[in-house]
Amino acid sequence: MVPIHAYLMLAMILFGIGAFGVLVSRNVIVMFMSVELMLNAANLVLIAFSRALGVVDGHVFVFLVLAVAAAEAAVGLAMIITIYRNRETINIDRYNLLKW
Amino acid sequence: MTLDYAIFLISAAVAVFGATMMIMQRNPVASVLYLILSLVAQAVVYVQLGALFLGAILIVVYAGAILVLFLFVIMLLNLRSNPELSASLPPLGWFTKVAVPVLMVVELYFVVDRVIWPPVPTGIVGKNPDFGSVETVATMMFTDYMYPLQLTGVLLLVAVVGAVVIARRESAEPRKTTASPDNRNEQPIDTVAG
Amino acid sequence: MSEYLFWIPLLPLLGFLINGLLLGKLPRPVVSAVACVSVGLSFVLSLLLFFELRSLPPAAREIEQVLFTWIAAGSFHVDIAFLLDPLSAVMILVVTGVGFLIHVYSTGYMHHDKDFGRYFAYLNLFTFSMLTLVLANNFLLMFVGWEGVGLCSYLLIGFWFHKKSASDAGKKAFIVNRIGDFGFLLGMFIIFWQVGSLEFKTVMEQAPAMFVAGGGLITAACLLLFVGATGKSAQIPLYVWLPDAMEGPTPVSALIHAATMVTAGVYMIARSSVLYMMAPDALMVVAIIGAATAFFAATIGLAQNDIKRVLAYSTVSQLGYMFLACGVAAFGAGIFHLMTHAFFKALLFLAAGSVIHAMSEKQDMREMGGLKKYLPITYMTMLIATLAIAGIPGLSGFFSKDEILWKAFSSQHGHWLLWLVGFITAGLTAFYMFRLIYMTFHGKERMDEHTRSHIHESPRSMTVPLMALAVLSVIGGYIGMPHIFGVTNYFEEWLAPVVHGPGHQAASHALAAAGADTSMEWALMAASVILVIIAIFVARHFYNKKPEAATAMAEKMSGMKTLLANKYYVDEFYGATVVRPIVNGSLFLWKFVDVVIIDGTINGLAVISRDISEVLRYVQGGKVRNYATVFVAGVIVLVAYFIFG
Amino acid sequence: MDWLTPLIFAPLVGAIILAFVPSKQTETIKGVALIIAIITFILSLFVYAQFDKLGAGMQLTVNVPWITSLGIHYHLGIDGISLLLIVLTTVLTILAILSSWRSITEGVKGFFVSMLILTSGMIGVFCALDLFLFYIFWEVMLIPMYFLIGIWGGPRRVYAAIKFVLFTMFGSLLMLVAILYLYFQYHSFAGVYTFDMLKLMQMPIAINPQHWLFVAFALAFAIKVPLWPFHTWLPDAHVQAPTAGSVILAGVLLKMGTYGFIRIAMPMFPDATATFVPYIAILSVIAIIYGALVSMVQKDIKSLVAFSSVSHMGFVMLGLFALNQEAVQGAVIQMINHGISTGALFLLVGMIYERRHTRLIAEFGGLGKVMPVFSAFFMIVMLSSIGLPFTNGFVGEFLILLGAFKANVWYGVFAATGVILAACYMLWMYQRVVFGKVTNPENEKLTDINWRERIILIPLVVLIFFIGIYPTPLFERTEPAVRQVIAHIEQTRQAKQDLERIDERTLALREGAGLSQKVTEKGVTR
Repeated sequence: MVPIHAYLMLAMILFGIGAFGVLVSRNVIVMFMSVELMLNAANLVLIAFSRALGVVDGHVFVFLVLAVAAAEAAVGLAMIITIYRNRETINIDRYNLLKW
Repeated sequence: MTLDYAIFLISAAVAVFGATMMIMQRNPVASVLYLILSLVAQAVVYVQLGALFLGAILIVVYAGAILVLFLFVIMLLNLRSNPELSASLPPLGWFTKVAVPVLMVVELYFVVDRVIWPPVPTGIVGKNPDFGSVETVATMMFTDYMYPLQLTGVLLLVAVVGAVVIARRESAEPRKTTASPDNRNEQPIDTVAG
Repeated sequence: MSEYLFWIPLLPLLGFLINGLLLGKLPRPVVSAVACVSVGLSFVLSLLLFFELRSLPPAAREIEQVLFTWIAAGSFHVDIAFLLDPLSAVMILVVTGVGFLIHVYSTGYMHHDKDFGRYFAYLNLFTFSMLTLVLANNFLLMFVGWEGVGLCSYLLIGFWFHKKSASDAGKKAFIVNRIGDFGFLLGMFIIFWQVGSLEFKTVMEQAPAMFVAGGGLITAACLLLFVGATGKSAQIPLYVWLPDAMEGPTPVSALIHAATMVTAGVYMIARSSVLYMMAPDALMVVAIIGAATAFFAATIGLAQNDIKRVLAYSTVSQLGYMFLACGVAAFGAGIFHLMTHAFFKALLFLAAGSVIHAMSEKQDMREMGGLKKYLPITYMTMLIATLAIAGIPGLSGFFSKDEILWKAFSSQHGHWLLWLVGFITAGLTAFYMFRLIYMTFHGKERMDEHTRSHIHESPRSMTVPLMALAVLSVIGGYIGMPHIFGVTNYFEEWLAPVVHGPGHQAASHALAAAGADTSMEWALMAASVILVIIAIFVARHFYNKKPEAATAMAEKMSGMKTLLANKYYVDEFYGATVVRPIVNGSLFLWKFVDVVIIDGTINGLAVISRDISEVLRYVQGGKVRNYATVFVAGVIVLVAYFIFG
Repeated sequence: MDWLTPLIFAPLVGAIILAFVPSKQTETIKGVALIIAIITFILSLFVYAQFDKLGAGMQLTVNVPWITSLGIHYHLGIDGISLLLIVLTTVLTILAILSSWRSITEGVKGFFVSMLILTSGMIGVFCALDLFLFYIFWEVMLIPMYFLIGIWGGPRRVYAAIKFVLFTMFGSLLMLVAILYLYFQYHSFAGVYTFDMLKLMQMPIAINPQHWLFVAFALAFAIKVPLWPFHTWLPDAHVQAPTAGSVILAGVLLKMGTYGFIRIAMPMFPDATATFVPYIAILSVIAIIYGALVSMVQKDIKSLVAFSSVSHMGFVMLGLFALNQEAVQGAVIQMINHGISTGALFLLVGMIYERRHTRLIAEFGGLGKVMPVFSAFFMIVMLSSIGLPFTNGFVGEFLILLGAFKANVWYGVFAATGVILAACYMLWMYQRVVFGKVTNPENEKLTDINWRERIILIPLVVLIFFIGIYPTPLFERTEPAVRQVIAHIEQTRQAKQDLERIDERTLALREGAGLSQKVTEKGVTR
């Protein structure tokens, strides 16, 4: 019997690492992957609770989140390619055209 | 210390390790590989929680498709480790960027810690082998969650179209014209219309 | 006949419009014809109306013509309306008569000027304004004329505007007059405030009921009106513009700055005699200012070398006499002197113009002398005028000046000191006028050869007006002979219905009838005649017989002479105490208050908000990670709120 | 028949038509703009003819619901005051367009489109009877003016334009807040939402909020007037603006401020008006003297005229706040006069600027010799500006001074010094520009004004003398309107005072009773 606490702690740590990655990384692709990691951390919580409560609804949500993540990855990567074409860098700090 | 617990701890450790290494890598390809490692470890946890179907999906779709897409892009752009990307942050920026996630984790810990969770069974349980099976999930998905599923489909479709539109080159014509300021404004309108 | 009244001012206006709008398109003869004929017709009309007025019984001598409503707002209502009564009748005759002569004279004098048309346009405009001034039936319309003549004076003084001194003088005249007008305006306000009307008849009728006699309000109103008069009539402290006004063409000096415009102040006070009679304090101020100006200007006149400037100071001095008369409530005497002065001073100026014309535009008397034989007509006429202004018995100036002196002595508002000042001034007047005559026409010829070769008597168009004015200067006085000669003072009787002295008519009659105290009047008259004759001989001694004596005198009193020659440094004083501080103060207001304080405050606000934005813009640094950091921090705070809050 | 709507929107429609003319065809653009301006002018003459000069209250009103859910109506109407200002606007628009004929070479289309939109906005402000509509037109004016200064202006145009907009925006935001307050206040008073000025005027407002509301409106209007010390945008804006911009700015836009006072601030907040009379009157007197003194030492003709505007508008404000028939009518006339005289002055300055490309007084001198006709016009306009009798300036100034004197002797006395100072700065400037010898060789080859320029100036000169000699038509038309405004203020204040008097009396009675009690107590103790 693994207490639900443990799963939550794991999800929490993964989420934190993901957030840290988003904030610290200059590499857009790594940032992107960190976001994916955060999504998966959330998925983990959903599945853990689903198990704890004995209902499968959580699984459906995870499935949907995966779909959204896929869509996001597709669009996001397309954007990265386009921007890279113009700016020739994947350094997020150089993407500052909207700066005042 | 049951077997369950042991499996959990090992896979958790691997997941955290993979995640940490992912953000530490200078080479994006390595990052992707570490993320795959982390995801596989997470899939183990899924299975342990009875989500057999989702565990499979996680590996097949996520690790297999999405992260391969990442790899494609990295290779397409021919990205290498770039010193500019790994330059250290100024102290204040570093501090805030560490402090904020740490604070968040601490805060989440408080959330998790405060609540007394019901002592419910977790781990691989043989009581209800159907739980989390393809059948149960599918039944739920195509009955109760019909509309969200359809909408997700639409979303995916839009994402595909969007990705195509965004990633397409602005024009087949030589760069000279695209560089001229007049055309640059008008071009996207044409592409959308086209 | 009376319905033609408005044509009197309108004719010169038409002349102005024709000459002004068709400027540069009409040949000279047409221009001068239009100008002279319009004023001439106006004079004829004035004469006709004068006789019509005379045919009426004395109490009903009043012709009024309302043209249309000018300004009507709230309780304020003013018409464009003309009033012909004995007082304005005298004035229009003087203005159109002398004006006509001067127009004729100008056709000769200005003959060579290329701005001939503009000159006559201005001159006609002036005549129109002056006639409006004297014919107005209310204070406001009078003010129109008042400002109008000021404008024309400005335009005509600065007629040769390419000369800086001329345009400066014009500007000075206008601004100083404006200061006076400021007083006039405020005076009008008080009158309207108390009486509720600005129409002369209403004001004069209502004033005794609306004002407390001798009270503060009426005194203030009268003094403010008098401020206006000091501006227009060049009295202390606002006389400074008149001497400078001599920059204008000489006929202009004759018309505006001797005969007509400058006497407007006297006319105005006579017009408001009812008000002044209610304010004895104001009357006293008028008398003192008048006497002081008369004396003060006469002393400056002693030391001037420019022929026109001598005449200018003489004008100021004579105007002082008129105010002295008004101040002792002898309004009739003031107007009488106004009229005679118009004749002889116009003549003096025109003759001086003739001299200047002959001297190739030189005005310095030190370069003249011995002109008698070159300019016989000018000399004769000028001599007559000089005798008249000096007050030699039998000429017009004698009667009017003597009346003023006697009134200053005898009137209940008078004082022997006022008489004494007037008396001394009479001597000074005779002295400086004969100094002028001797320096100009007698003695050695001091001009250079070139000028001498060009000396010539003026053309007919100039000498005929001189002669006409000379005749008027001689006979003009006989219509107002004092009672002690045993004749009726026609002039005083004529004015009696309009100007209200302290029942002076009755008093004089009583005096004359009693024959009791006439000895005093005779004595004073004799004293002044003797003084004048002495003064003439002194002048003759210094400036004709022994010019070296004059120089010796001058050296002995060099301090005095410098002081006088520099006009007591009044211009400099005004410059230092009024003009400089205002200009510097304005610069301070602009450069410091406006730019530094007000704009500084506002720009300061702008700078502060910009600086705040400078700091805040780093938040918007375009770095996605920073945004994300802030976003996550926000989430933390929100979650914290839900957990711990 | 709705006359006002076509009048307001004719220029706007014209601007839209103009937008379709190819921008290369500058002559066509100018022609079309001129024709539209003339059509607008003719429409305004129709309105003038339709106007019943004896009728009090608003005429030619249009009132249709516009945004019903918010109680906003398309409510137009004019009285004598707005009528005159409308005609002034249409006249000045024609002249401004004519004056830009040669001087605008870049961006011709944009310029004339801006001018026409501006005209629509101005006429709209004068017609609007719904505060919401008023506010919209008020802001609509701002934008084209911003472009006129910012694009076609002088070297520091951007600074001037931004300053102008910031000042005005600051004021209008306060006004917006006040308008919204009124709107909600009216709802709690009458149960319906409305922006209708005439209805809002009927609403009693407690004295304290009234003060605040008045201050908000007054600031918005005072900045526009501009009243000292809110005037510093004016010299910059005038100096940098193109001639047409200056003419419209001085001729019409400044009147918006004073119009706002007489149409909104004063009748809506009568008590606050009474409270603030001394402050505003003193500021006006300061403006009169200050503006005159500062303009005396200006080196640039345009900024001299700009500061003289401060002085003249000070007269208008003083007249309005003297609160008697004479002064207010004088002030209304003075608004028109100032539009004519100062407009003409700016046109004249523009004419020499076109020739010499400088406006510094020191650069000129002796123009009387080379440009006699110009000098004559300049003289007439200058005299009207310093208020010589029989020119328009005198009529207004005299009535204002008279009324101010009636209201408070000292206002009259100090304001009258402005008359002297006006002569000082104007004559001095005129002397330096026109008199003297031609010292600057560049001035020798100047050409006198041509027929187009004469046609621009002649109507103004005619108006100068017409209003100066026979102002009755103007007085007749403004008289009922002014009477009504003053009566409204008086009535409202009277009613309130009566109430207060009753309160005071009861209070006094009560106090008196208390006092007598005390006395008796004392008596007892003694």
